[in-house]
Amino acid sequence: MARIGVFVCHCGTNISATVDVKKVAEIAKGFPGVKFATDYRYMCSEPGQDLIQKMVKEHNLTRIVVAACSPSLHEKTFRTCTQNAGLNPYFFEMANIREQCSWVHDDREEATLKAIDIVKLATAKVGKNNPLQTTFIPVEKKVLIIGGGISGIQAAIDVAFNGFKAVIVEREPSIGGRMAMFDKTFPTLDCAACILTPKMVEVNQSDLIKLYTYSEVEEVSGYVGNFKVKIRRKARLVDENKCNGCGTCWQRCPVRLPSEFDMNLGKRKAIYVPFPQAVPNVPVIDQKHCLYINKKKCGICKKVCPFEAIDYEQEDEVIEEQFGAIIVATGFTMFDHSIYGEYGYGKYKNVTTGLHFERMLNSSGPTGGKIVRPSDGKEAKKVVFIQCVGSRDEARGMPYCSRLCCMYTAKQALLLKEHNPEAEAYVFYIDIRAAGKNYEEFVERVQDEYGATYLRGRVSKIFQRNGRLMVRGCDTLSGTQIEIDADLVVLATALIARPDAIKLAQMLHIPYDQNRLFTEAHPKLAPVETVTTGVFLTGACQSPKDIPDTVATASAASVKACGLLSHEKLPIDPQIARVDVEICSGCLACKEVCPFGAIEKEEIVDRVTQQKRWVAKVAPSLCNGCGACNTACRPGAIDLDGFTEEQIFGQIESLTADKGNER
Amino acid sequence: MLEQLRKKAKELLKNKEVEVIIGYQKSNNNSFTTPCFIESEDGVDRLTWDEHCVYNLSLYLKEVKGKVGIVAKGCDVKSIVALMQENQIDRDRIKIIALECQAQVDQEGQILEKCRTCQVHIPGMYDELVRSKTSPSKIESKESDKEYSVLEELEAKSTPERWQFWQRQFEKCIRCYACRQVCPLCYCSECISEKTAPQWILPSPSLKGNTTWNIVRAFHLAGRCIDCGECERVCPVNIPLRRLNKKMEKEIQTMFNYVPGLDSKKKPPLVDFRVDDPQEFIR
Amino acid sequence: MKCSIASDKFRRKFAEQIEEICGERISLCYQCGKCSAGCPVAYAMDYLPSQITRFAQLGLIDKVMKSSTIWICASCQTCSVRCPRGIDLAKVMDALRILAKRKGIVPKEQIAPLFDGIFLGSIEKYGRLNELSLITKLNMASGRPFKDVSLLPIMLKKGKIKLKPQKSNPGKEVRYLMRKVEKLESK
Amino acid sequence: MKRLLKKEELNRLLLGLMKEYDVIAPIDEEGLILFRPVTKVEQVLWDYPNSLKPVKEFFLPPREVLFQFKRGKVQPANLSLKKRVIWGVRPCDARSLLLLDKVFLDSTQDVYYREKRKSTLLVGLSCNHPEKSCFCTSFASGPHHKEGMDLLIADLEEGIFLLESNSPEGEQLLKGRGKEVNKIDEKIRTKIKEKTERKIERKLKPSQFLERLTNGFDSSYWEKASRQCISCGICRYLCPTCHCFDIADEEGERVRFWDGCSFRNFTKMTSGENPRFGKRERFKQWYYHKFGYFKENHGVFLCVGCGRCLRNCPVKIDFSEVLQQLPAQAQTPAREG
Repeated sequence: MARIGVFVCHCGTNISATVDVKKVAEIAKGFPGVKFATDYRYMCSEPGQDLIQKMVKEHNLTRIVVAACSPSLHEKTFRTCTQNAGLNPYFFEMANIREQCSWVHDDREEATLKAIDIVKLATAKVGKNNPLQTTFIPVEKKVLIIGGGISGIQAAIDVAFNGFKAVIVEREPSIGGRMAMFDKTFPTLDCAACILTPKMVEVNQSDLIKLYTYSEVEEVSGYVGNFKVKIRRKARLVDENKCNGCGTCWQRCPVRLPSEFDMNLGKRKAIYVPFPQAVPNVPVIDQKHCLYINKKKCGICKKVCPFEAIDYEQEDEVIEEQFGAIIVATGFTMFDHSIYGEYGYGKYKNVTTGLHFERMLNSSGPTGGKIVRPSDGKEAKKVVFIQCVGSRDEARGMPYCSRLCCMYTAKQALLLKEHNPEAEAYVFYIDIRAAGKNYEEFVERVQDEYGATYLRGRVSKIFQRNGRLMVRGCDTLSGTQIEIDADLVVLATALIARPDAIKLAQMLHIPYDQNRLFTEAHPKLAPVETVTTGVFLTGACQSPKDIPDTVATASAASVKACGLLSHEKLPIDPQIARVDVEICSGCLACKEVCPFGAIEKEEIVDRVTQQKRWVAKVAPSLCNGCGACNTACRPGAIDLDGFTEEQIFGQIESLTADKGNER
Repeated sequence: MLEQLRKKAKELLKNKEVEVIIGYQKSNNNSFTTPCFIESEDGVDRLTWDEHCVYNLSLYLKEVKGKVGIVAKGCDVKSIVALMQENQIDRDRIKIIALECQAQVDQEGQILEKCRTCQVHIPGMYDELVRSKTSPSKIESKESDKEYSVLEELEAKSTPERWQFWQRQFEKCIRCYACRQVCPLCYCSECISEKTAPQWILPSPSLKGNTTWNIVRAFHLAGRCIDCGECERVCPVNIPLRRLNKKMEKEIQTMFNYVPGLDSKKKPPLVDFRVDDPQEFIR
Repeated sequence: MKCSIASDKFRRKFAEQIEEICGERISLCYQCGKCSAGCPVAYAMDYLPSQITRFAQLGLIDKVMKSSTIWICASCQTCSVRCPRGIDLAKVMDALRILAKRKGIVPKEQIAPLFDGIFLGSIEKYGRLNELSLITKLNMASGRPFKDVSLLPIMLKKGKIKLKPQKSNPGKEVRYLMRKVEKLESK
Repeated sequence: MKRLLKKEELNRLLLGLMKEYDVIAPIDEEGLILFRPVTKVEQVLWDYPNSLKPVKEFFLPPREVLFQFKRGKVQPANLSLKKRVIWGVRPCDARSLLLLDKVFLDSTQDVYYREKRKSTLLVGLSCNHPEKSCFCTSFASGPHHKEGMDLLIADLEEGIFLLESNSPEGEQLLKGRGKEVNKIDEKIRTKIKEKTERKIERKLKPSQFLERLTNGFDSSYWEKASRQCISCGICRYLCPTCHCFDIADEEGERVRFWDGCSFRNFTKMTSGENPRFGKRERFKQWYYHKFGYFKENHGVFLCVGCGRCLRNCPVKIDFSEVLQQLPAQAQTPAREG
């Protein structure tokens, strides 16, 4: 029979102001198995913990109940305390009489009665607790980084700096991501390529970093320390080992196509590298448009290649590798603003987006750094920027603020003026959100020094009058409706999750929110972790982030990943699901409902019939102890250690036993 | 049809495609049938087929090892599909000799309730199909539209009335577990009703225990029951169990547009999660 | 209310004019509204001081010039002291008044411009202010001849008002200064 | 004592009993023929095939509270029972009680059973229309046997009933009722009895059972015989002689309730060991208990031939045939069963 000690905390006056803690302790003395009960001002304090340990010795206690705050705050504290008292740490239960009682009630008498019931439940449970042991799993010392933008690049560099191996899987033919498309970066106006390419080169040259470009993650199984990942290496039709990027092939390729990298403002060939600084500097053949692949004509690239690197027969290859941790750095995509018919996108060539404008600003871009009207290629002098296109719009767009549009619009307005001091910049905004180091100053400079006209209000309509774009908006500060005839309109479209984000989330067993953005384990205290141990988030796949924030989360995620990898073995929480194979009928409903992919099929030999049969098996390192399998199991073959059916039944019985026999 | 059936069964045994065939044979007093297990070609003549072949033989699939042939009606094939979905049988070791079935009758010769709204007179999955030459239709096809008409009377009752109705039914239950034992989908090696630590369901035939048992069983079959109606047929105290399962089937069809036993590739909705699942019930 | 904002060039010119007169840059204003919030005479204005600044930023000269605000402003400098962007708004108001006057946009119903004229006339004539003539002229011109008559005996008795104008010796110098300003202005 | 009663007189006898006793009689309850407490003569069925459930449920109830407990305090069950009459018991069921007596009263007496037995009078009704599944004549019983009853009513048809007492209590009931029985009446009765017995076509030869069982314990015959069985409890629960039970604590009550050897957990032990895990062993056990062990221990077969097991089997297993087909010799069994 367990000898239970109950310790009721005042939490200063947090609890004691509403709950009669002395009475709770007094009544707890009468609960079955309780040998000692007392109250104390701060149980979590050192004297409080000493008291517990002293009483364990004095009264020979074998189980501890602390009635205090939420277990999410101090369960760990008291488990350790229990362990230090010489008991199994899982011989401890916490009764939450603060968050679930004193803080939410004001009737002292009723609250005290409720607190008594909460303590009663905890004592009933702790009496049936089993001693649980922490187990350990080995760690594969390699990190998978999904996405090769600035986020993935920085993460890889940091992982490598810590002496661990990293693998970047990038979907596009080159790493670099969105940042490679930018001209300059705010607020310092550094050239984006100048600060990005050294990092790209570093990644390429590092012995510890492996690049899989033009590749995609296809399947993820396993668990922290031991992820098994299948990666599809799409056929480039160019042998990476032979090609030295001389460029003969793409110079001679006869097929001209709109360049995705240049936002279709420029052209590329059917065999191409997306941009001059691409890493690796190896072209890919666009199989959809290649004349040889489609019509068996041409074949020029193969003929002219001095290194015989062209291989039309190359096929997709699926490789499998093992990783200890995964960093998700898949970034974002742009909101499709064609839903705003009033902005005339698609109808008017001169209505573009920030990314188009960015390419135009770039001196190595399709216009050679000239700001032109896509309609006729003439210089654009009057440019209207519209912010919050798809952001902060619950009706048709995303409810959130995309966070960087204010800044890049200011930057673009500034650069417009630098390119052509005669040009005029008008910015329609709702609020200016320039919360960053030197950001506010930057926006002020743009207005004050560069004379960009900021108009507070949304644009209602863009239409054409006498061959010019008319932008009709409102300046709410002056209370006037405003019409501006513009050469060019630049929409600051919202940053949104990639369309296949959910697929990846399900593959990795990480949650995502209603906007398909990946959810961190805790918004404040675990901002780069996910609920799946060993999977970390960085960059805009989690929420819109600018470059400094992205780089910061990349470093944070890599530190977390390296932290895991620095252990030879990882401890796992023993409060997880357990399958009783004697009862399991192998229907694997549990496997279907497990959000963490922690259940797999296992073949066993039945003890009684001596025949082989399938049963469910829990991977301890993946299980989070959520209990979904528990409820899906019809015969009740799955139990959750720390929350066993016996414990829960014990709790229910403790509450119903004395409440009269209503049968 | 019988000739065809025996011929196909013989071939399967002869070619060693199966080791045993589960089928129907005449029972001792000849007016009914009983399940039989045939292991040799000369036993094939015992096979029979008429309107008394009510049994859902897929029940035996799990316990018969090795390569097995099974004589199955449309409704029985649905349970084979469900068993495949739930990892219980390996399709590769099973040969389905499917029979076109117009309707089955009860001991009094009345057409069974489930057959009146049957939608699978010709089974949806098979290796061999035995069809009748004439295809005489005993059933007005229109009736299949009224699949849930059996529920109308109950659904018209108020909640307390319905509760009273079921309490009266469950009171009769003697806990012989024939419903469970005859159900092809009640395959758990240990039933939740047998669990003693803790005890979820009171084991004795008290009203409380009976109610829990019958309702828990209905919940465990929700989204899985293929409506073979065997539980109701075998119940010695005539509890209308099919209505319970049918109601679950209807709710799930309305909510998830899913009918069990039709597609072995589909996931049953209660072990599947999708973002667009209806969630009104937790609001 | 619908109007197109003035062209970029025009706005820039207007802002430059203001800066030239008073040295303040209205483009600095970010419309926090602290000036309007603290203005003791805001209740009497048709537009708030911050609105005037915004109109000025957008080059809506008509609105600025025709507003009562610039004339009601008492130059108490509360706004100037409090502006987080360091704009001396009282100076801007001065500048706007000057510009208005130059353009001849002086609303008849406003007393302030009248006062200014009579005040300056008195200085020019006497080298310093003659209170009695100022009050008489102002009240006559604004159509309220008997406005302060009841105060006259008390003020006379206390020596606050003298019947005879007091002349300042360096009246010549004052006149010289005023000519010079006029010369500069007309440039 | 034998008396001849007309229907009305019989009804009057029943009505009289209702005043003094709790009367339990067969009624039609929503299509099920069941023995239930009755208060009106009209409710009682006269011409019915045997009831769905045997009368054992009134002596060994499906659920019986042995005692109650709460926080260490034990409250024994109330054993005192009002005097009751079970009316219309068929001879097979009456005989089953004699067999149960051997279990519950012979050596250690089961007080719960004993008290119920003591306070119950059995008024039987002989059987004129046996069912196809009946085989009572094969097991020392018959449609007109009075064994185990206090009083047996024989339906001589045309509204005349011959009542025969079989105990002092039964005699007491008959006193002063109807008229004397003469030889012609006796003759009519014998004729009806013989006619009924002839109707029972199912004839078994139990004399060989014991030997066959001894030889056939390991026979693979059982594998095949049990194949169709779905291991439900219908045959066990509806059998008038099956008497296995389980005991459990349910919410402050210790209860005894029916259990059957067809269930897999019947012999499961705490350790997880289960000597009769397989279907074949469980199926076989029933026969060994009824026709082997019981015969060895008590000299009689534990079967009265009521045919309920046959009638109610969900898969139409012919239980009466299973032992007939058990090979006499221990060697290879018939090819297919």
